Amino acid sequence: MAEQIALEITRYSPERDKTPSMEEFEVPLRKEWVVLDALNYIKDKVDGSLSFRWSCRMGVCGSCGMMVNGEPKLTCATFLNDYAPGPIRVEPLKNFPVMRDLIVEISDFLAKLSKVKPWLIRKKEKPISEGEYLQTPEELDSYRQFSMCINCLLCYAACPVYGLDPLFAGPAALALAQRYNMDSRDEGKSERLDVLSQHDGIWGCTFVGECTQVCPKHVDPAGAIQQYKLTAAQEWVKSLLMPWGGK
Amino acid sequence: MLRYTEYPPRGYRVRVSTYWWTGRRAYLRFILRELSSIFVAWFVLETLFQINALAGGPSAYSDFEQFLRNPVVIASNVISFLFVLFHAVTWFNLSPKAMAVRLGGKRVPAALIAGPNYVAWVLISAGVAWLILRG
Amino acid sequence: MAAKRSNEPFLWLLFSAGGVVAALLVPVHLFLFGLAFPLGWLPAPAHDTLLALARSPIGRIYLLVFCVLPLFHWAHRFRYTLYDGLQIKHLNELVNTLCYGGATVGAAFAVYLIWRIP
Amino acid sequence: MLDLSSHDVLLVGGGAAGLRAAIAVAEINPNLSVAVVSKVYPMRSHTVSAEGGAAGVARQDDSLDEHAYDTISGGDWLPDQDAVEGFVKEAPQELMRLEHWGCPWNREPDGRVAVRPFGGMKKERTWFAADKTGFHLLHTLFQTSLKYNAVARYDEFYATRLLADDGQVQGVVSIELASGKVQAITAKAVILCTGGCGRVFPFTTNAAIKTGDGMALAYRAGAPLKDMEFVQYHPTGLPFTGILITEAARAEGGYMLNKDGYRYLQDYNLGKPHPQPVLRSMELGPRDRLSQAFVKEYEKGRTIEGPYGAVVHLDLRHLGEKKINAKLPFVRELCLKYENLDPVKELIPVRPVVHYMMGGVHTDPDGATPLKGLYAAGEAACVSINGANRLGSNSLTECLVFGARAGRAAAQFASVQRAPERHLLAQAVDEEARLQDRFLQKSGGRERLSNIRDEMQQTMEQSAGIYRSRESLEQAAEKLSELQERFQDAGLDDRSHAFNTELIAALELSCMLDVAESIIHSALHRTESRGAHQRTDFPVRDDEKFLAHSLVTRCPDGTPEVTYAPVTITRWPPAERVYGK
Ligand SMILES: Cc1cc2nc3c(=O)[nH]c(=O)nc-3n(C[C@H](O)[C@H](O)[C@H](O)COP(=O)(O)OP(=O)(O)OC[C@H]3O[C@@H](n4cnc5c(N)ncnc54)[C@H](O)[C@@H]3O)c2cc1C
Ligand code: SF4
Ligand code: F3S
Ligand code: FES
Repeated sequence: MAEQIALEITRYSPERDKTPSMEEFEVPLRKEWVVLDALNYIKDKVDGSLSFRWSCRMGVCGSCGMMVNGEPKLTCATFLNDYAPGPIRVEPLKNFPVMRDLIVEISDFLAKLSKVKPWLIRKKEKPISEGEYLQTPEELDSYRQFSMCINCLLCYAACPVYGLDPLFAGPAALALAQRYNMDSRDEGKSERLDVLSQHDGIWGCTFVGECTQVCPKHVDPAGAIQQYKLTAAQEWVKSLLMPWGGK
Repeated sequence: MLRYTEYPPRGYRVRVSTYWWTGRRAYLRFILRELSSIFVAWFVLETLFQINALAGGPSAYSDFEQFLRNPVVIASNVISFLFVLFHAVTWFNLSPKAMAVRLGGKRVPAALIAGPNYVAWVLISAGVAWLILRG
Repeated sequence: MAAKRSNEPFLWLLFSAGGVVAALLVPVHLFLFGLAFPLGWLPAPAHDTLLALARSPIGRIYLLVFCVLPLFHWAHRFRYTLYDGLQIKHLNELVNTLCYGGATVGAAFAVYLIWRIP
Repeated sequence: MLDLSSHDVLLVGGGAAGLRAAIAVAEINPNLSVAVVSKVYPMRSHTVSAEGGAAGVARQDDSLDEHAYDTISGGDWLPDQDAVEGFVKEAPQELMRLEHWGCPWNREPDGRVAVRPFGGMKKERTWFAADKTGFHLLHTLFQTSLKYNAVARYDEFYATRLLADDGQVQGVVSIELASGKVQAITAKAVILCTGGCGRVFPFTTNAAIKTGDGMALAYRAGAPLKDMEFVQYHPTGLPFTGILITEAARAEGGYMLNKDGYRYLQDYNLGKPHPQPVLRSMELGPRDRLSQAFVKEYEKGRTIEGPYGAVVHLDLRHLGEKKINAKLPFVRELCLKYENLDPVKELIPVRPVVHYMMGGVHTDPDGATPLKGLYAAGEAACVSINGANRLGSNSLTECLVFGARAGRAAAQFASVQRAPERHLLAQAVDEEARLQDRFLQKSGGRERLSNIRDEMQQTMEQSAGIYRSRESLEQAAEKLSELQERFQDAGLDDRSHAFNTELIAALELSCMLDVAESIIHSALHRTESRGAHQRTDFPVRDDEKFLAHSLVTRCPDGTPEVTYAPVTITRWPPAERVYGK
């Protein structure tokens, strides 16, 4: 028999349980297995009722985020071997309501995402037949990092401010707002600023910085938010100096 | 019989513990960084007393100097000093985050932005010390 | 419209400026007056030298900056620490009054003291 | 306990095709209400994994005709040429539209969109956003869709069947995953954009959600599936995970080695081994030939037995760390991050893996199926522009062009239809009862889902893989009917309503079984070899009989019936499929 490793997994069913509890499973320990493979092994061979989300198994769809030994992780990119001899604690992403076992409710994030207007805003659309909006590689580079977000929400699980104040827009949504702000083709900065300069927007962030630490795609939401604060402050000074200047 | 669980309330919400900031080393570091502001404020108050003493004449000022030599005050200043250093270091290191400076299409590396902060820090500190000690 | 926007940018600017002062200037002051002089590591400057420095116009402005901005730095951080650390965001008005109010009183006090230097 | 909601146009699927269609409807007539039903949040759809790029003519030295010709010859003359002509014409516009919506396409120094070369394309016409084209494309579409208030979303709703009234499709029955509630969603027109079905096979680059649901729903409702026998293999996938190792690894000089460390491709008429890569020879031969050579090596017992079946090795070690880091950083990252091995020091185990489904729900060039009110687009549909073999980077563009077309056609259709009748609700009540009896309240049930699934996948790989024969296919057909029967006896561990992922897995498995049967039967009837369909007993192409699309429909008794429809030829008469000349 191959070596085994123990997993302690959160179980919760809203129909049966008042509060979540932990259950232990043993799975084979294989070099190429990630935590997600262990969960699938359990689901296929041991207990089909274990529930979790996954899809691509290559770190790009963003569905498989969970807490592994207390750290937010993409479970399809977290090897069992790194935690040997175990046990490994697998829990649902922190700071979100738990719907079932390892599945959390994320519609709050989607509502916030819409609020920051993550789309290109143009005063006047150019007809398709006139070709592209020109953009140099340098201009592309200035926002590309912020466009890499896969919406895995690990950053929300790491941000204590979001945990304490669910109204806070949160790292990924703010980084995506900044992604469009920095895009040379976009003309919607002031529109977005009106939404985001509210207290629940950028000002809610106290720069804990953990969002950036845990982000698997190196998006750096903490940096995005700080840069955004600086811009917002500059805009404020401008409107103070030129109150008649309009926007 | 209610067959389906209605959403919302959508799931079980874990209440954040009052001691959440002990849960991770990074959170603790964050809280300490925030608390450094108390020591900053405390030293500002100390300075205000100093100004008051200075304005009150030489004897008032030497009373104040006496007060500063009190071991309790010294101990508290040692702690304050550590916190203030911690504040300075974190502040300088974080500044590159807020400023994405670009030169020739490339983002200037964080160390290059934080570096000058430290240089300025040393120069300014030396300048201030020189002015005070000169006399 | 600017009026609609919150005053957060203003408070944040004060906080940041205070943070810079606190990082650049406070350590050297604290080291000299709080540790080096009382412990006798360095010879303490005489009363009149210091007074001369403090009473000059530049000295007064320096002291004003040195005292006022870090107070607002404190107010801002302390406000969020109370929110998050103690989870009392719902007491937001009270916390704001306490923090910014405290800083404002401190600042007024500083202005008064610095103005009073003979 | 049943919910009902109504819309004008309903999209099943939130990938590139579904979102493009939704926006098309919202733009053509803002008064129409559009809904997107998706079993995962739209930005999780499988489109997100596409790496390479999307094809569309962009440069002066290129022409629409050349793109059309590459597509048609690549598809071994099975694509419909009228559809291809429309496709290549609209492709550049659709990609440009994405640019206007903010897609971060790579750029030339002067600010224009950059294009790169791609396998099977003679000119540089593949638009790309780093090596994450599908990701950027999908997120751009999703984020853009957020600005249309007319687009309603049913996120994490699983469509279990089509609602049909008198042969006209009028919506779907769905399960809200969160609560397990069954909900009827009616609409005047339904567009299926549910993606492919790679999970029918054991080794695939496809994500877990690619289970052919839409194909099965249409098939069960009486719509024909087209060209289902054409399944594309990619020669270098990682075993077990199925993660794709790009062709570039071989283009940079990687070797394919068998268990003796021998560059076995030299035994298969693919040229002589040279230390340096030579175009069109050895490791740089065409995808299908490489996949076929793997099977031959396996039969000779010269492959390596790994924990997840036979593999050969891709050797990059001689390229050195510097070159690998400079030219193949993503390959190294994938191997390190998802397989725990370092190609600088270790051999990469690879094998051919299922990559793409050429076949799908039969549609006309506007996305309309023979069923009134039902449309399809994207990988779930077969127009056909891919014929017997899809060219890399045509598929993302296909999702955009035909997604938009289907959206417009469905919007027009919906504008002149009356609202669906309430009595359709009866079908939803039936469906709910079926789910309860069949799965949630069933007692007994001895079969584990995973066993049936594993056996189905093994059967497909062995019998309908890279090579097929009458014998293997007939065995597979038999095995599949056995599995269909055993599925009736499947039991679930999970009887709850809230987020019952096992119930969804069961429904997906039942879709896959139906789709697998349609593949086997289509393959059985096509007694020739063309593109991705290789019969050992009929090794040559037979234009006389099979320059035709196969259409498989379900007879009332559940058995598949295969018929043929002619291929539309406009300007390019069938010829030999040659590369690189
Ligand atoms: C690794 C990889 C790389 C690729 N690279 C390229 C490339 O470089 N260039 C290229 O052109 N093509 C590429 N392809 C192919 C291309 O990505 C796909 O063909 C294309 O993305 C399919 O898009 P789609 O919109 O049809 O379906 P998908 O993106 O698969 O979306 C399917 C949608 O349907 C929903 N759905 C399915 N069933 C149900 C149900 N029962 N109920 C409710 N919703 C349901 C899903 O939730 C999902 O939203 C690649 C494919 C793979 C696997
Ligand atoms: S910012 Fe990073 S951690 Fe946060 S959702 Fe995006 S990819 Fe995930
Ligand atoms: S962790 Fe949270 S507080 Fe700000 S810097 Fe990141 S969003
Ligand atoms: S399964 Fe897609 S990110 Fe992990």
